[in-house]
Amino acid sequence: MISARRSLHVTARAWARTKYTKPKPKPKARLNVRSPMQITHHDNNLQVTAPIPPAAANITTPDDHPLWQFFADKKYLRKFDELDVDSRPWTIPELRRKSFEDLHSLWYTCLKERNVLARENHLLKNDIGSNQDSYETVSEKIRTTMWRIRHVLSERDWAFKLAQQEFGSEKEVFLQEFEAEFLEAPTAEDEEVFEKLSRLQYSVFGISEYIDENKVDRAFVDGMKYVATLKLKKFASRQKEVEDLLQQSNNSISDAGEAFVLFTAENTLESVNEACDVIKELRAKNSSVSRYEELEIVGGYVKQLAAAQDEKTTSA
Amino acid sequence: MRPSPATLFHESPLSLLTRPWKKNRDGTLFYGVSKSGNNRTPLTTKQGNKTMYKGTRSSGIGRHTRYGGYTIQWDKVRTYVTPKNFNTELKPLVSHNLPELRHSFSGYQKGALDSRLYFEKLKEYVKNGKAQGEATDVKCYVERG
Amino acid sequence: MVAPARFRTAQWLKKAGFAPQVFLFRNLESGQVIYSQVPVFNQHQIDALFQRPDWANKKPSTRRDIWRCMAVVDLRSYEEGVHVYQNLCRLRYLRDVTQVKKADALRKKNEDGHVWYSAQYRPTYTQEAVADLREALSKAGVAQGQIHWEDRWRMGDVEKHWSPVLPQLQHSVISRLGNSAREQSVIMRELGERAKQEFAKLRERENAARELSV
Amino acid sequence: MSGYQHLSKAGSRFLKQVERRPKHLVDHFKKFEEKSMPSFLVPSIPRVENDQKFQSVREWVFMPGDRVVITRGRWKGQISVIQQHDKETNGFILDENGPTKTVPVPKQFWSEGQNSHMVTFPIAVEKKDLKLVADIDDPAAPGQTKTVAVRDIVFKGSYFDENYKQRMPFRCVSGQEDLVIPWPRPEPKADAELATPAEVAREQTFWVESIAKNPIPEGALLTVRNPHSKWRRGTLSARDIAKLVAPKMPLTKTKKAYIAEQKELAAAPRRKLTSEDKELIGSKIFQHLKQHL
Repeated sequence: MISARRSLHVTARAWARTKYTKPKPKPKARLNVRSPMQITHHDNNLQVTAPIPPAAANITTPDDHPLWQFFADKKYLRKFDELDVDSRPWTIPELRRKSFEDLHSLWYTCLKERNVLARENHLLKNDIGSNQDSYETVSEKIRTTMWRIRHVLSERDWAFKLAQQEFGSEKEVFLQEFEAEFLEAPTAEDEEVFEKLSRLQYSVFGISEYIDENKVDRAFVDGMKYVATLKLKKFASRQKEVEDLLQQSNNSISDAGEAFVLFTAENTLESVNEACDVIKELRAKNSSVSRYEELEIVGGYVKQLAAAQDEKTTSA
Repeated sequence: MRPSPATLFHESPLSLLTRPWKKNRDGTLFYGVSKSGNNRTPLTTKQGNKTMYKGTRSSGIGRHTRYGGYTIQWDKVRTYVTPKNFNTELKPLVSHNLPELRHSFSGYQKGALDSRLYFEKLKEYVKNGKAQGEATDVKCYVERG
Repeated sequence: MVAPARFRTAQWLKKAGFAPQVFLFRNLESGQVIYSQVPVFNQHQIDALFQRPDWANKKPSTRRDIWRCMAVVDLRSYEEGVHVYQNLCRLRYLRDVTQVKKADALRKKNEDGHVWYSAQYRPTYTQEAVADLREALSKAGVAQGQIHWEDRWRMGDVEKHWSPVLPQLQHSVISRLGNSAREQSVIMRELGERAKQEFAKLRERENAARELSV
Repeated sequence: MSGYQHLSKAGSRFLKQVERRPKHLVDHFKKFEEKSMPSFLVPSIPRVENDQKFQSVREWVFMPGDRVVITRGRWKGQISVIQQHDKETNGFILDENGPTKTVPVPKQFWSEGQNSHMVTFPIAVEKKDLKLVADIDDPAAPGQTKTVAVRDIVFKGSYFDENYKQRMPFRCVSGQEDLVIPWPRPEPKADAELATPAEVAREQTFWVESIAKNPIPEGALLTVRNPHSKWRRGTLSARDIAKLVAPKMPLTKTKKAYIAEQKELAAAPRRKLTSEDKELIGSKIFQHLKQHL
């Protein structure tokens, strides 16, 4: 339905217009015309031209580009006679003699070489369409090396764990044997013997020569006491005061503080003597470390010592 | 006309060259054994019904969030640790001019895992430190393990 | 930043704070190229630039991760920029609609007679865009200007293709230090800022010259 | 041509099935293979299966560099030197004095510089058709040597060979076992590209250093061994065993009574045979025999 109002509005005008009614005159051209916002237009002489191919010559590849690690001698594909067919994989006994770091490096070297070979093999099979297995044979040899590395590491771990389990009963004998040998050695061999001692403290108690590498635990404290006692025993035969102290302390050092003093003392008669004096002072003061707080206190000492050493090295 | 001698028929160069009579579609000679294959191969990721999941062993490093995001859990992401002191002298294979080393474990029942052997080695280490073993000599081919 | 949904005039661009630049984006999947007046694009441009889609030239989606900036053209004035953009769009129209046969004859074909492709990728589209850019610049009478390419490879042989036609045009490469794909918007904004400064300097110099001459 | 077979193991099970041919079809396949194979690819002696290929020196008997005489066929009596082993056929390929064959080769297999279809190949000879040739001291003319062919060879003992870098058996003449024919010296070859130099390979860098600290960093162990492997079974504790073993069933009343009775019987003192009992038994038997005999 058309609304009455609107229809009247339109129709009234329509009815009013006849062919004699004059059209309205055109408005005059305005003077203040705004210039058009858009003045440019595309050119009409545009031509469709041939595509411009990219140029590889524009790019220079640096010699140390990481992707070169996937190529042997920067060659696209090695020829079969350039491949290494004579060499053999590493044997397990040979790998057993290599440190973890070496085995780790060797693993990565193998992995990189296998990447190169896999790339070449893929090109050969996929691009050239050959069914030669030359690259794969070399790759398999390297794979043999790789599983052997894993085997050796696993074996090393098992051997360590089994030995650790059985060491409980062997430990006493082991240490006694060492002690006998250690005390028997003449004064001339002191340096050598103390090197042995430092190896022993790592091998049995896990105490590293470098103080900041250590983590203070029960084994560390026990080892420290053992080493302190051994040191006292070693120098007891040479100086009366040291022997006295040894006898006073019942032939073994059981206080962690005293042990730490002796442990950190240098392996000479004078410094051990000094350490003995310090211990005597401590005893006079009646200050001792309780067995329950040993670990924390020794941990604190070790930290202090490490910090002091750090300062020394940085200042030097 | 005399027939060609039957004995020489198969020996003529032409017949020898065209001996396999099976041909590929484009007319070149087919030297293989069989032209038919089989389709009984393992399923791919695209096959199977809706319950079939066959991953690529590459995902599962995080969780999907609501709204379609994904949070990566970095402890699940593979990390490759390279050695600190990379020994570049070691190559993947060993020279063929070096005899293969063998280890003998006579007297040690469990071989390389024997604890007595371990203690023995430990004692040697304490005594001698890092001394080169017998097999460091290139000519040695048997060593105690 | 939201891309304008229609054509923008030089004045608008100036007022809105854009630099006198033209942007080219390429599709990583298919190799198709979008031209834009601003450093972003939207469906409007895709509709305008792909007027005859078919199986070999599908209308691409606006997925942001598959579009990468291919080139940024710095021009000396906003009018030039708009002109070059118009030329580029017109050339695309010529290739797709009016002169299909001529454009098709120039393309590399595979053994089946189709435009050469590998999976979804047709390298010819990107190469055509480079050729069109050269044509658009030369016909618009742009003597000086600078093109920032995404890499050296894409521009083609400068001696052979660019120097004879546009000897004074400068080519440079957008820095690819760091994760340039992720930082693309930042890099483009920086380029825009630099272009605006250049433009301001140029205006100053022109004004100074005019004053001197007056 | 594009292949991705080397990247995936898809279908490898079935390829293995194809390779494992049923026994009754082996001959059939062989015949078909011979028929379809172009003559230049057909070996002069039959190919051998993988498990029958020679592996050790003892099986090969002759090594490259040995002088041998051919004892059968067209080249009978010819002395030549072994160039290489043909591992496909367990045969020996000899130098230019050995047997050859001339066959046509289609153009697609031509090598560079070839301009004729006919090509001459050396062909492999079987072990049984060869005899070793050696120079031994001539008993007739002392101080001089004579060349002989050895009919049979036996292996005795072994030694470490510096040339082969491995243990090799002594190669003796059968029947005169003090006569040892030395192995030929292989041509020395320099180390190849991927080979670690001998000194570096043999340098010791690991020592058992500690029983308190693991020689392997903890983080590395996970890549060496999978602790959650399905093949790795834990050890059973006494508690686990108790849980797994079925409990003993309680005894029924009858059984209990029976066991108690048995115990009582066992506990009761045993009757001993006294002399009176023996007397009684003796008399009973006597009575019985008396009645019946």
